[in-house]
Amino acid sequence: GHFADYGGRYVAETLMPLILEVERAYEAATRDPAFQAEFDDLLTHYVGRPSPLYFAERLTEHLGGAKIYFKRDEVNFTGAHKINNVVGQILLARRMGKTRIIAETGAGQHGVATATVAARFGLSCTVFMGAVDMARQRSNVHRMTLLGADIRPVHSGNATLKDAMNEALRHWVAEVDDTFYVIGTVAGPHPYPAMVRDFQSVIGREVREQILDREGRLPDSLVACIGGGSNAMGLFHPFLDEPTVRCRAVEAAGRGVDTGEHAASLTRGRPGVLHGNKTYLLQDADGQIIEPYSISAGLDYPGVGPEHAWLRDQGRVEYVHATDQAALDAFQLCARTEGILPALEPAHALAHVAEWAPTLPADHLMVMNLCGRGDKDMDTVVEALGLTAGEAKR
Amino acid sequence: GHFADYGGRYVAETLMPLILEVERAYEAATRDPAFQAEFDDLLTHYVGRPSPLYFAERLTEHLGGAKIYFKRDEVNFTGAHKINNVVGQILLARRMGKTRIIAETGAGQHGVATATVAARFGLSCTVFMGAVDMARQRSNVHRMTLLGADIRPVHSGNATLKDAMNEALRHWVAEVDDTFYVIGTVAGPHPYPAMVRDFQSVIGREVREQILDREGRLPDSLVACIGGGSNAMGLFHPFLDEPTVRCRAVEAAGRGVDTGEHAASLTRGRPGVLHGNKTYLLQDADGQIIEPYSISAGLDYPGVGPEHAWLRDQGRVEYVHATDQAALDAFQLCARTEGILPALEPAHALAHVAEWAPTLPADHLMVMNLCGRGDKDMDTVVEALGLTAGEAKR
Amino acid sequence: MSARLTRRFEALARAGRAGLVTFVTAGDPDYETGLEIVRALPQAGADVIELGMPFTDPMADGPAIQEAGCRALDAGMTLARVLDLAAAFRAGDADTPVVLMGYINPILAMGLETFTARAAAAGVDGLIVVDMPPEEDAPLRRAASAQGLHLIRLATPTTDDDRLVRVLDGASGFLYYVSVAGVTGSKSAAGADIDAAVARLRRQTDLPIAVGFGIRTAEQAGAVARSADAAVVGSAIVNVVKAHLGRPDLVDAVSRFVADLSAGVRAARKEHS
Amino acid sequence: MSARLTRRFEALARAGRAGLVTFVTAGDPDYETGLEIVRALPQAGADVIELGMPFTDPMADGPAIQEAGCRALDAGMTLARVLDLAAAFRAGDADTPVVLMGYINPILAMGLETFTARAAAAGVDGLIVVDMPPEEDAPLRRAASAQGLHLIRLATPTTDDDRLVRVLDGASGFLYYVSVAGVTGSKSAAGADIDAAVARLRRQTDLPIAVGFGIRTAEQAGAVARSADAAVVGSAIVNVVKAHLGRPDLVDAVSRFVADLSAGVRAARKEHS
Repeated sequence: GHFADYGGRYVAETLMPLILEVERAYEAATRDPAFQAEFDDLLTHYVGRPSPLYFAERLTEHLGGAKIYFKRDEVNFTGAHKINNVVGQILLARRMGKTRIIAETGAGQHGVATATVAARFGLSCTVFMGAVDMARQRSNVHRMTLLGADIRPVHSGNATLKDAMNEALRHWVAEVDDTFYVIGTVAGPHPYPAMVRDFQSVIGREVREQILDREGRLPDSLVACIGGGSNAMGLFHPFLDEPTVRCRAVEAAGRGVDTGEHAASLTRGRPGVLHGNKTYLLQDADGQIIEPYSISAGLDYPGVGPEHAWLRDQGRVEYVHATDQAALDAFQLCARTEGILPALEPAHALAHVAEWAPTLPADHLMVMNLCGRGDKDMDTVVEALGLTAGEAKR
Repeated sequence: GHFADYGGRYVAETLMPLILEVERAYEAATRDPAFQAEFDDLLTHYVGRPSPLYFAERLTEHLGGAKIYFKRDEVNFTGAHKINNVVGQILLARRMGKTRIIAETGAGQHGVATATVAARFGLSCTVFMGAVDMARQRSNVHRMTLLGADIRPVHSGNATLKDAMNEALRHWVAEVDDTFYVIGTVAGPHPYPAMVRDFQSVIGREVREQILDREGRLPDSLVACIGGGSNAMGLFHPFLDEPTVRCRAVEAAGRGVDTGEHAASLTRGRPGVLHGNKTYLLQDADGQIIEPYSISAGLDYPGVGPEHAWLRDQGRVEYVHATDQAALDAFQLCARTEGILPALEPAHALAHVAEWAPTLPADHLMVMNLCGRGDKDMDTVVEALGLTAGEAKR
Repeated sequence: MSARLTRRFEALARAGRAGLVTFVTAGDPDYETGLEIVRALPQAGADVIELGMPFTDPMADGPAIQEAGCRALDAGMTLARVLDLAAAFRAGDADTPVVLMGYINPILAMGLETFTARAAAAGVDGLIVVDMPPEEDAPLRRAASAQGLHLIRLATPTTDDDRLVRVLDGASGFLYYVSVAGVTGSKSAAGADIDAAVARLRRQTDLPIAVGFGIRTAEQAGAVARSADAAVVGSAIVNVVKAHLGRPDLVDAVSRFVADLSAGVRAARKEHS
Repeated sequence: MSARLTRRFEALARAGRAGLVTFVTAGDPDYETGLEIVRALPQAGADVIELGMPFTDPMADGPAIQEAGCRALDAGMTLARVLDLAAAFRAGDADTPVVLMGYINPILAMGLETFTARAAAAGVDGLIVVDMPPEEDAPLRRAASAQGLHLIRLATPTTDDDRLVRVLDGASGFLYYVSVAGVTGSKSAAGADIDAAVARLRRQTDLPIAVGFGIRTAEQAGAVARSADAAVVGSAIVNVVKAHLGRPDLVDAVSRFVADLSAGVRAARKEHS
């Protein structure tokens, strides 16, 4: 492993040479100022970073406790934090001379980001997506199609994110020569968890600078949702050495962590190996992977990045959870108090904020990662709330 | 008029006192540094400004002429330039003690922006939208619904933007006491055209600063699409006194300006009075308004802001046009070269860039306002291109 | 200035009653039927005829008059045909004042001078252009005045005393008081509010005061007629047209309804005197 | 270390022919039928039996073996039942080597020591764990070794000479050469490429070399058998299972197909000698 016993490179031998090559190339890139400069330039002018740190004034008043800031990665180009990492990995793929990009996607945000940056550099792009997710995230399927990506529907398993990742790995094994696999979260074989964390850490670095500028001190707490865990890791990582900063990551409890229909791997899972890394997994007594469930396609994954597994065991990060219903309530709370429609993923983080913030004093500074916008989830939310569009509020 | 013979306040007497009150309040606000500070703060932390100025490297190479920059107002929160103006007007409404907000919307971007900022300040919000536009911009209807807006379908006329504006004005007449009408473009009775222009001029001011920083000189040309004309006015206005900066605004030619199915009011219209102002209108010999047509809901309007009418007559801005098909081609060009899915509105601007830029030298600096993202148009474009999502590029 | 309007209001004053101003959209549902309707109005009891000039985008009108305009436009009405219709009416009725009501754009398309000249020639007496507030109507006022046409100004509940000065400066014919903030055919004002509003207006002007918007019944018309110089009914009449579209009794139905309104207006001051 | 594998490859070498390694997923389509299939394999000509341990997420397998795993899991197979099946087979066949093939997670769930001890007790001879590259397999290797189980390493077309040193360091039983970059049941490698690959591997190891992936026919098996010590056939056999699901001749059909493959392997060097 690379995070105590967690992490590692549990992949087929066919992939090992390439995985090792990715690691060497990434290490060389991190030492190359030109790489960092190109990364920064694209984040600034293409992605639109820095994303704002926004004082959620009305939400803070409504909850009546901690002072709540949103880190607004939902205003990034393409609508989520995913693109930070994609820019980094595609620059690396170019350095390695790869001409084809593949990716898996759940909610479609990582797929859209990958199709976007691949188009930006004229690279061929194939995205694997569960057939069920394709149906529930149709607008993102359209976006990828129009960006020229080849979208491969995956029908195996539950036809969701886990299955898309299986299929992407299978495809990669057959196309090792010219293909780079852009993994969307802090999971997969080493060096992916570390690499994705590094690329996403721009979130936390910006927060650090912004909150010092606004408040003159570090935040007291950070809150983020966690499926694979890249947005949480990106926010937390630059603060992990600050003992006064509490970090909480919010898993998807689906219909409840005791119902069997959830995606809370750190809350209800056990360590195991899947998708190239050792980490907490939802699995049965026989080590078979349990299909996860969440209303949020982006959290609907039975594992979690290995560094989170390590941080859990250390107790450095607290892992909590929120149900579908709590996320929907938080979605509406955010819409009505701040005019922001969060993605269902960060709506889980907000559900925890709504629970935790009122118990804290007014001088407690809390930063929540509003890591994606809700546009992709409109159909799901409208249906879940039983609304009729345009007639709901008469 | 307020722009030579154009502009004016051609409204029913019931509205006149309120219109005059809006003007007085706006003039007072512009002199109040606290108002400007609050506006700037929201644009920075809520909207995410400044929007990037992005060198479209691959598009520039592809077209082989002028050096093309995109002003990226599509990465603004809510996905278009519309929110700049909405923030300003809603701050003004609050100053005036109004508690209800109404707005018209075509593509839904202005409606979403208004529903957003109204929710942010806890104001009641009613949005008038043509029934036809509601059908073709369903995702925006969902967004407004979830933001708590009351959406009123408008069935009169062609059931598009013009009709929504009629209905909003009719509603306003009946609710003058507590209601502020947030107009979405540089049209309507004075002071709206000037006020919206001022709020949107943040676009051009940023471009000026950004291009001086990047290139050390002013741009040679500016290009923007024009329906009502707020994004064009916002880009052009801070440069109008710079004689070396050419400005071109691109109208929607629909199926062609000679087919009768278009929305090119400056190209094919004549001066007249509609919606409170005198300007160029699409009208028949009897002065009846002709229903416009464009594939883009946001350009599907038979008039144009009165200041544009004045700039046209002066020759300071050149008004050109692009067809549906040219816009669709430009949409695809932008997707494939830059990975950016533009809204169909700025796709019209890009269609002209694709035509003009190749005729210019490499040292010509061109800035195009990429004023909205294409997410709202996915269904329209997929259908127009005859694509099947997820299977198109196999 | 055209004397018909003044004469008519003087005659009403002498008779000790208020007048009934009836609005119909010219050419609704078609030119011929529309002309028949208008021709029947004086006999039915209309004291002044308001003829709506159809426009595609009538932003001050509610659904009834919007639809009437659509019917007329669909049947081929234009501003020129409206003037034809007015002239045809005038050929058979020398006394009943005719006021055109509408929006400025079709007038601009014809040209202010051409329009006012042709309107005067057609025997029109006044103009109400709802999207021309005093701030904007100077060119039209000059053109109308040159042809002896009254340009009728509107006052509303939002027109305060200061503003009323401006509204009255240049007003002629009569003052049209829009009794509610809203579009045509919407809610109705309370009788007491109308009485108070009329009293306020009379303190500042000697022009006859016609009150409109939201008057749907003979009773409501009568209530207005207690204090105002005229009650204006539009949407309610247009609704009768709509209800009888395609039926042979259309013109009769309109006449009967107007007669009913007229009775209400004529009875108003008697009841209270 | 279990001697059965070594003895079997030595016997094949003495016989001057390559062996046939047959893969089936344990318990596909159910435990009883799966056991019958496996029991019939030696008689049909299988020299070594590879038993697939079903896993929900077999990322190195193509559709045929993915589906076989689903069938087995749906029929209630677990890792413990795979070991039961192996033991049941071993009770009737003391000589044919059995190698378990699968993924590490179910093994971790049982525990490395428990699993290897129970596998050894069941008469299993070796393990192939496809998601355990040499970099990660030390704990499993120690546990397997303690129980006398071979941990079989894999080499692929992407394993260059430098890396091969690492792959071979600790390899035992035989070396499994994955002849194509891809998942099981995908494209086939050209015979000449396989000959060259085997020659390259022999320069660095004395272990028997089994070649698999993409071998579907007796002819392809024969081509591999010219240079390799064994040909591994998996997806093609599993496809026969699938094609005969619910039919009484399922076991016979698998046997006939394996007999055909075996004939191809046995004929290989004769044709060329």
